[in-house]
Amino acid sequence: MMTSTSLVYLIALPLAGSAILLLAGRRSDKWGHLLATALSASSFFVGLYQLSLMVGRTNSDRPVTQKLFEWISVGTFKIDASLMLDQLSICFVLLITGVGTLIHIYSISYMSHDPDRRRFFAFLNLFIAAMLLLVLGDSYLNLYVGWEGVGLASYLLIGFWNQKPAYATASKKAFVMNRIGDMGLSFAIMIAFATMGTVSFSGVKEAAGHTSTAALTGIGIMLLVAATGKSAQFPLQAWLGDAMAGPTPVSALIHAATMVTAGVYLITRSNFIFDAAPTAQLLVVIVGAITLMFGALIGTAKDDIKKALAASTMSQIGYMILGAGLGPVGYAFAIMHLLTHGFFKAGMFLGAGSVMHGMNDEVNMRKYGALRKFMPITFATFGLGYLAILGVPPFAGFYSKDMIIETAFNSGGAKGIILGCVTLLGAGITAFYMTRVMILTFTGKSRWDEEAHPHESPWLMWLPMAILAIGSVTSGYLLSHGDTLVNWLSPLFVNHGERAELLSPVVVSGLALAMVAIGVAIAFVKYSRNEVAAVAPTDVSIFTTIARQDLLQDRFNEAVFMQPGQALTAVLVKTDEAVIDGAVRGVGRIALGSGSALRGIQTGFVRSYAALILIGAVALIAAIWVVTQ
Amino acid sequence: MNAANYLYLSALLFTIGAVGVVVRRNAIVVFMCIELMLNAANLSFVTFSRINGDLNGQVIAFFTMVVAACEVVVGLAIIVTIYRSRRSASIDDASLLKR
Amino acid sequence: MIDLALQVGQTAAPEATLFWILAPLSVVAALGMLLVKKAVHSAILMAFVMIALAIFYIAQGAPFLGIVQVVVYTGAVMMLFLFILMLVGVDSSDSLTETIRGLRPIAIIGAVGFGGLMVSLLARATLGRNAVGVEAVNADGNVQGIANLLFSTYVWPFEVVSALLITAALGSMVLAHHHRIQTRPTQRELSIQRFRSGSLANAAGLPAPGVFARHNAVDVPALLPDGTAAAASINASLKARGDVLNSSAFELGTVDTSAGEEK
Amino acid sequence: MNWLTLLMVLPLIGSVALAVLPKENEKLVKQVALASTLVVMGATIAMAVGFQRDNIELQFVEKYAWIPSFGINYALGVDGLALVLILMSTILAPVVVLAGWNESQGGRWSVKTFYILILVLETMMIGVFAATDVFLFYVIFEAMLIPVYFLIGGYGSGERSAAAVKFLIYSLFGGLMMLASIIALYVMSGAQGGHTFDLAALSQLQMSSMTQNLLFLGFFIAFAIKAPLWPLHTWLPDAAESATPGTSVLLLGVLDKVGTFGMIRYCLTLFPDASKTFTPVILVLAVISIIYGAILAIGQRDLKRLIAFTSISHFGFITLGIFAMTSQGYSGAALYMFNHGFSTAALFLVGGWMISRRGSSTISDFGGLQRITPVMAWMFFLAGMSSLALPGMSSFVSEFLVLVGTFTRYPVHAVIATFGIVLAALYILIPVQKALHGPTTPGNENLSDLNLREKIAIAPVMAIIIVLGFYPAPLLNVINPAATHVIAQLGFSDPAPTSGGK
Amino acid sequence: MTFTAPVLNYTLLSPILILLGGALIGVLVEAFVSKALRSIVQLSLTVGTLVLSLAQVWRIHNETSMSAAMGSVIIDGPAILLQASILIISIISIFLFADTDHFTALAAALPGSEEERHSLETGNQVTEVYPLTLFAISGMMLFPIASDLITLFVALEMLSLPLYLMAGLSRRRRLASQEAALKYFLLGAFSSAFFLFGMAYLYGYSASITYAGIRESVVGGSGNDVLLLIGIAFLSIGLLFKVGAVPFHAWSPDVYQGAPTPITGFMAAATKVAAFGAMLRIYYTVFANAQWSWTPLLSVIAIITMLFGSLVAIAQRDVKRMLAYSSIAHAGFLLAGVIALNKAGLEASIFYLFAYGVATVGAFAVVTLVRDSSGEVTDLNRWKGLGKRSPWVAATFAGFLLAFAGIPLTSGFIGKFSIFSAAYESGAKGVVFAGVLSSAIAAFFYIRVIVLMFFTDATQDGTSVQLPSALTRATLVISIAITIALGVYPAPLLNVISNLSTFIR
Repeated sequence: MMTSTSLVYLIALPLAGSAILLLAGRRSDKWGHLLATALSASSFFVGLYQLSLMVGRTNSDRPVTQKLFEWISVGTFKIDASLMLDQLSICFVLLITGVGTLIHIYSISYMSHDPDRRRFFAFLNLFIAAMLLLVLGDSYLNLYVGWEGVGLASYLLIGFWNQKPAYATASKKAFVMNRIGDMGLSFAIMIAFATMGTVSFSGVKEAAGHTSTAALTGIGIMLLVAATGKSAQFPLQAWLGDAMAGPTPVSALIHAATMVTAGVYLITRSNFIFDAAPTAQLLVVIVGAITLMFGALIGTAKDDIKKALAASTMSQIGYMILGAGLGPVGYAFAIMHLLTHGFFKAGMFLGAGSVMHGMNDEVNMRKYGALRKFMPITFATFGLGYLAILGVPPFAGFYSKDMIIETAFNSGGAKGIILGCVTLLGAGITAFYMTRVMILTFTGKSRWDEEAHPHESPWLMWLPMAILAIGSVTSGYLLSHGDTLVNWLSPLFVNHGERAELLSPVVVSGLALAMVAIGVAIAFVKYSRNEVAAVAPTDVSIFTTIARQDLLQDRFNEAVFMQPGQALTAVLVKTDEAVIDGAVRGVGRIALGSGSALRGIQTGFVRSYAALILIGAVALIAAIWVVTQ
Repeated sequence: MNAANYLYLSALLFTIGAVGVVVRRNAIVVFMCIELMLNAANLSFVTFSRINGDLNGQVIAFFTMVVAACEVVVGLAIIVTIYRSRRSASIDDASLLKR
Repeated sequence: MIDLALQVGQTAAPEATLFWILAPLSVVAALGMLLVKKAVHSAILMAFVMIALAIFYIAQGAPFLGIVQVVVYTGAVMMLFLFILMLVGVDSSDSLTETIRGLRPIAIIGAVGFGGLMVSLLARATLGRNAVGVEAVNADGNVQGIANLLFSTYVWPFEVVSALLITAALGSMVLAHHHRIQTRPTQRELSIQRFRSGSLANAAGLPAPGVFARHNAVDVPALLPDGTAAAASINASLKARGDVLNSSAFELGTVDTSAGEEK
Repeated sequence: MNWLTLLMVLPLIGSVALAVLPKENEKLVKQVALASTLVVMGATIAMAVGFQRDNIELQFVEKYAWIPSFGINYALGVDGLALVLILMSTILAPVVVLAGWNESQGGRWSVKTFYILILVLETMMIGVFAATDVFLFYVIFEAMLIPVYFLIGGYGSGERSAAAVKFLIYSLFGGLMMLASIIALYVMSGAQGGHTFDLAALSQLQMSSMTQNLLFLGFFIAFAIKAPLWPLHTWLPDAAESATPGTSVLLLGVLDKVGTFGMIRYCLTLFPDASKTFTPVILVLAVISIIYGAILAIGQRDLKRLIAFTSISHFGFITLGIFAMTSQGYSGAALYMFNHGFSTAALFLVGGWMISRRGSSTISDFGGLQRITPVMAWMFFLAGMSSLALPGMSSFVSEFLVLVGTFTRYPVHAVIATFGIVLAALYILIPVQKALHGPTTPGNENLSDLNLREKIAIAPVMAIIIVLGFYPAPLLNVINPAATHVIAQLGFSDPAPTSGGK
Repeated sequence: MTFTAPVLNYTLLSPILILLGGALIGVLVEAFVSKALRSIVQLSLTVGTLVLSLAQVWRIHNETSMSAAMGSVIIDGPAILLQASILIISIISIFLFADTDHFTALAAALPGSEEERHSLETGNQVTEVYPLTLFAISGMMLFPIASDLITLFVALEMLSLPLYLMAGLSRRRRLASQEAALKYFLLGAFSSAFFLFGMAYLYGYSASITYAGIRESVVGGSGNDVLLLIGIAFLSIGLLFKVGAVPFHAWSPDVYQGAPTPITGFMAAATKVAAFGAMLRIYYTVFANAQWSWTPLLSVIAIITMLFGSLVAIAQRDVKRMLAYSSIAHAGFLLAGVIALNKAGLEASIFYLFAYGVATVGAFAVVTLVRDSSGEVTDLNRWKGLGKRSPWVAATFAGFLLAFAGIPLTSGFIGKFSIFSAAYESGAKGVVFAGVLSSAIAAFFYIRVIVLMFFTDATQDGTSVQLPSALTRATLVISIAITIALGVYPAPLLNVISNLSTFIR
């Protein structure tokens, strides 16, 4: 494999930015955001440079590595701090740095009134660095560092306004649930090391061939657990909605475009494991399918624009995971959807941010309405993103989502039919709730609060939105035209030859569009025809209630984990005090008590003492009497 | 009749003396009981001297008497002192120090 | 195996007779020491036991010890005991009720256990050699034999015992000797003090021992056993001169207890 | 050059110097104390430079007869593990002195006495790791209790004397168990070729497995009390709650390491067979400690107690790594000892500053510190991240090594232990949220941020935590040869990958 | 019958003879020297005598002899070591006697009487304690070197009688002091009756009253062992009484508490050396071959003693009583050395005796310093905050307590270690285990006192620490110095002990 000396700059530049901003403190308030943006951008350019180099090489020579230093080396457990850039990572590098830079730019304006803007940029840079490390690490352990690094950055950014207790709680929840996923990754690494003796991607790939299916299944399931945590997949999805507590650019970058897709990266990256572990792969698909529906259903009931988008994200990542679970044919489509999603969802989040910016940070869509006239650019960019997510041709989502639906149908047997139906249904629901968002936000009558003075955002904010909108429109076509992405990535995946074809692409597209149309129509009927209440009605069906409560995910967690956990903690704290320490104190008390009791022998009477001596003498001669028997 | 009977007698007297120390309250009587024990021991010495056919036992008995005399002097001095302080010769009264 | 009881000195009948008479008596006397209430009786019984032992010593070929036992132990040491008993109060008698809880059973168990076990053990004991008897070593005389040992082999402990005797003497001195810290006031000084003490009531001093009165002055009537003043105890001339003090202050029942102890 | 003796003598010289200083000039006293600890640190680093890291023999060996009639020598020497721990101790000492500049005030005795105790303790800390004579080790092991006892009881807060007594009684009990074993070893050595306390010689003793098991227990109980292992841990929260932060750092950071160090140095070396016999039990205890300590930490209301319970969890990891009998586990445990010293130091010191400013150690009394005292809040957060073993922090490397090393041989234990990392997130983030986040609560509005001295004190700790997180090689290179050596001596080799991969 | 003129080796006996001479001069001083001068004359005389005696012990330290006094005494290494220990302990405790405040001025005066008050006003105290002490010390010196039963018995009485007397001479709380004397005396006499009875059976068993003769019978006796065993049992009662082993310990707390503190210190330290010295000689030489019979019994007693002493000490509220129970526990530890029955055990016991003795004197010296207007304060609750008021005194006391607790770097640790290892070596593992366990229990109350002194705030009740006089200070300094020196570098003393400690027989 070729080596490179410049990979490190990808990470080092934003990391340095973060360090400088944090250490310099208030002194860098004036220029900190500019530096951070510049560094992020330069990282993007390094990425572009690497892409250009990579494109110039043949398929087999495209991956490059850079060994920085020996990180951990104990016995056979040798981990180098070393980076690897291949066709898959470069996609992510460009997405992260590209979208990241745009969001930096956006944030300059969006956060301009926040006294802690510098800190925000430091965290953003930290996130970029960590995320790059995640995708550049050449072993699972290096990935793990980035994996937890993005978790940290996410925690810091969700809790950026942690003076609000709810936000602080949200950040903690995100971190803890992510840690559960991280634990899965730890297990995967441990199993890999125990069975294969290595945790580098190349090593594991090589060893996967002669490793037992059981071990591979174990690794696969654990990787899936990790992915569910990071990518907010069922059953570790609950944190994502609350994560919207962070500033909107954060939601766009971390909780839409990049970090939450790390699970997809992980599964794709570990294709050699899942390919050899069908059970694990099946689980991936199931998780994807469940989450897809789960997110979509939540999305239908949310009035908070960011939470609706978050639910959508969850659902879309469900698509990706499902795609990745479909094996070699699905990986590229999953990645493709990931990239297109990165554009349109980031764009929509920024749009939402723009709306909020204009609406005094109001997030309740029921208090929007008729914003189309006041925020034309936002409406336009958001609308393009909307079309993309719906999968309306020729917008980006059409290419990527249809591919996944098609692959799902074609994965064979009952599985194929079920998955195909689920994905189709998901597309329909997606159309419904996204249309709902559009209608509630931009059309109809205004339902604003009195103080609201909606206005269009400054150019620093709409420019990134516009660029992302362009991406939402074009990226699908660019990536799928001539199977560009599929071919680009194909050297990484084992090719299983021709796929069986259940339904032709045209049929799938038709079905999908039909579903979308139905969804749009229902939404239109429901929200455009009728007056929308500014306050959420309470006399709604049980399903809506449940959906509003995120399908009871929090209640479930609370009842099953938190409350028993808190009870256990309380019991153990008492036990420690009463039983364990009590036992120790009891020993002390026994000693003291027996001491006091034995004191009783010391009556103070000479005659008692003499009696004691006499008894002692009797005991001695009694012993003699016994031994001389 | 054999010499061992003296040993039995000695053991009995010793026992009586020892028990006397436990049961009697008058310090002087208690002390006399101790003297009885010493006398019992002396009887054993003399008897063993006879059995062993040497005079060492008798010498010890003699020493015992001397030592006992000294002990009596000291002991009675202490008892008298206590009596003068407390106006009581009962050893049960001397139980300030305990536990 | 030669039983201790078997071989050690089958002695002549007279000694046996002596033993069987005196031994039970001495045991009874010893028990008596425990059971009599009066300390003096205990002392007498103790003396009896000692003399019985002295006789046994002599019977067993230790005449020197027997004599010493009588002269020194019984004669001197026991007399010392009796002296002290006198000092402490010869009438003092012990209640034999046990006041310390649980001690009586312990004493009984101790007595039975100790005595029983000792007797039983002695019955088991064997020496593995024959009794020799002291006739041989007493051939030159018992006193000479003992002296020989005492002044050669045991000269060191013998000398050291002297230190013990000095200790005893010194010790009893320490505990009993009163040094005069102030000189004892003379009769004259006492008289002067009495008369100058302010109240003439004290000038006459206290009545002599045995006199049933609370005051010694001639002008105060004596008290009769029923506590009333005895008119006959006052000199007629004093009575005539009317110098008689009112005795009501000294009568029983109206006694002012502080009067007699007035300085 | 007698490096180790020099290291031990230097603090003593410092303490003598302090003793002659006037009690009233507290500033001078502190400066001299700081200077002494800095000199010792410098000397230690100078010594460490000369350490040959591939040499598995003991280095800087010194040996003088001490009590010849018992075969007792004043024998010192270090291997990689001991060197690392001595390094940790001597680096922490100046940090503690500087960080706790004012914590000696308000004690029962003078400031001077405080620093004399600290310096005497430093001598013993070095000695306990450097001793290669079992008797010498024991002497220092026990004697160390005295200065700590007075430091807790004299300068702590709250129920300080009760806590000090509890600490001392627990430790003495353990020490006496060990003494019984040491006596048995000594006697056996006498029967097998002459009385000795030389560690190497004692490890050659022949003994029945029953004897070995009992003697092992004697040592192990002492060490399990020291490095509190469930269920012998209850003294630690009390002690940590009452002690000054600096004392707590030395107590948890250094003294408790003697327990885990002892398990390696003495339990494994002297009783290899018994170690194997008891491994299943110990591993279970270790895992319980990890989970139990973490859960209890979550349930604490007092910041210092919380930190103490996190340490119990961490010591569980260390013990797990030691008895996993793999090179990763062992090296991980050794590195963990070092890292835990610093992460606990960071937590205690920053926590201590928070507490002294607020005048309360109850977590719920704090609130919104991030807005008021950002630097202090960040330092606490970083310390917490180090405690929960975030990658990039030194503790991650060690914790992961322990888990990986354990997994290869005892997968079930490792899996349960790994749940500890989730609990760790909770026990750190809960106090972070309560104390640092949220609105600023009454009583916290006027807290001052870290001053320059405090920043200087905490900076090296943070630097070590982060640098070693990314580049632990300097330490691992020193530890690894010792690890391989010990594991090999016990007749273990790392389990081969089950699928025969690379 | 021929009379062999006795030959005494006066050189070897000289340490004792010097003491006896000094005591006699002391008696004469009482008679002829004016009251004002007596105190200082007696003190210098006593110290001089002791030092001279110690010098004499040093001069003969390489000698061994079985015939120094017609076979009545044995001079050998252990004898020298024990005698030297007794003398050193005596010297440092004598310094304590000199402070005027310990002994009554007039023992014969009734407590609370006018006479007593007058006598106290003179500021004198009974100076007879000096010759009495010298007599006691000579008894103690003789006790461990005696080699026949007569000498043993005489020595026992010689060391006991003066102690009985001195226990009653306290200046304050005289009723308690006299009670202590009475109890000590009655129980002491009671136990010596047992001792004597045991001697009778040993004589009956072996037809000899010399150690050598008895030993010969033990090795190759012809009869059965009943008489021997009874003899050993009763003799042991006498010895165990002196060392304060359970159940023959009951006197010691009361006597320790009631006696004047300097006497308590002297008694606790020196008597233990003497009694254990004798015990070691008897068990190591005379009864060594009947080991099977007495080791189990002694082990049980040792275990009970350790545990009892430690447990009861926890519940004590009076410092002197606490030290008394602690000394009971230590008697148990020392019994482990007797049980060991090997050279290591002998060495360890001698070391322990010396170390413990010195620390004990030191500890009681501190007790003499803590006072209020009516004398010593022994109630532990009133020792609160002592560390604040007089840190040095408190620290010294803490040092002694740590030595008692067997904390390393104090003499107590080396002692405990050596004695337990010797016992373990001989297979007495149960005793060692009980020892370790009771050490743990014991640590509890030693530490409690340290807590009281250092970590508890003082109550305002007039308790204060008297500034130590030069002599008391000397006692304190010497004893703490020895305690720590023996903890840090015991090698020289251990070497000396090792070279010397072989019993000749």
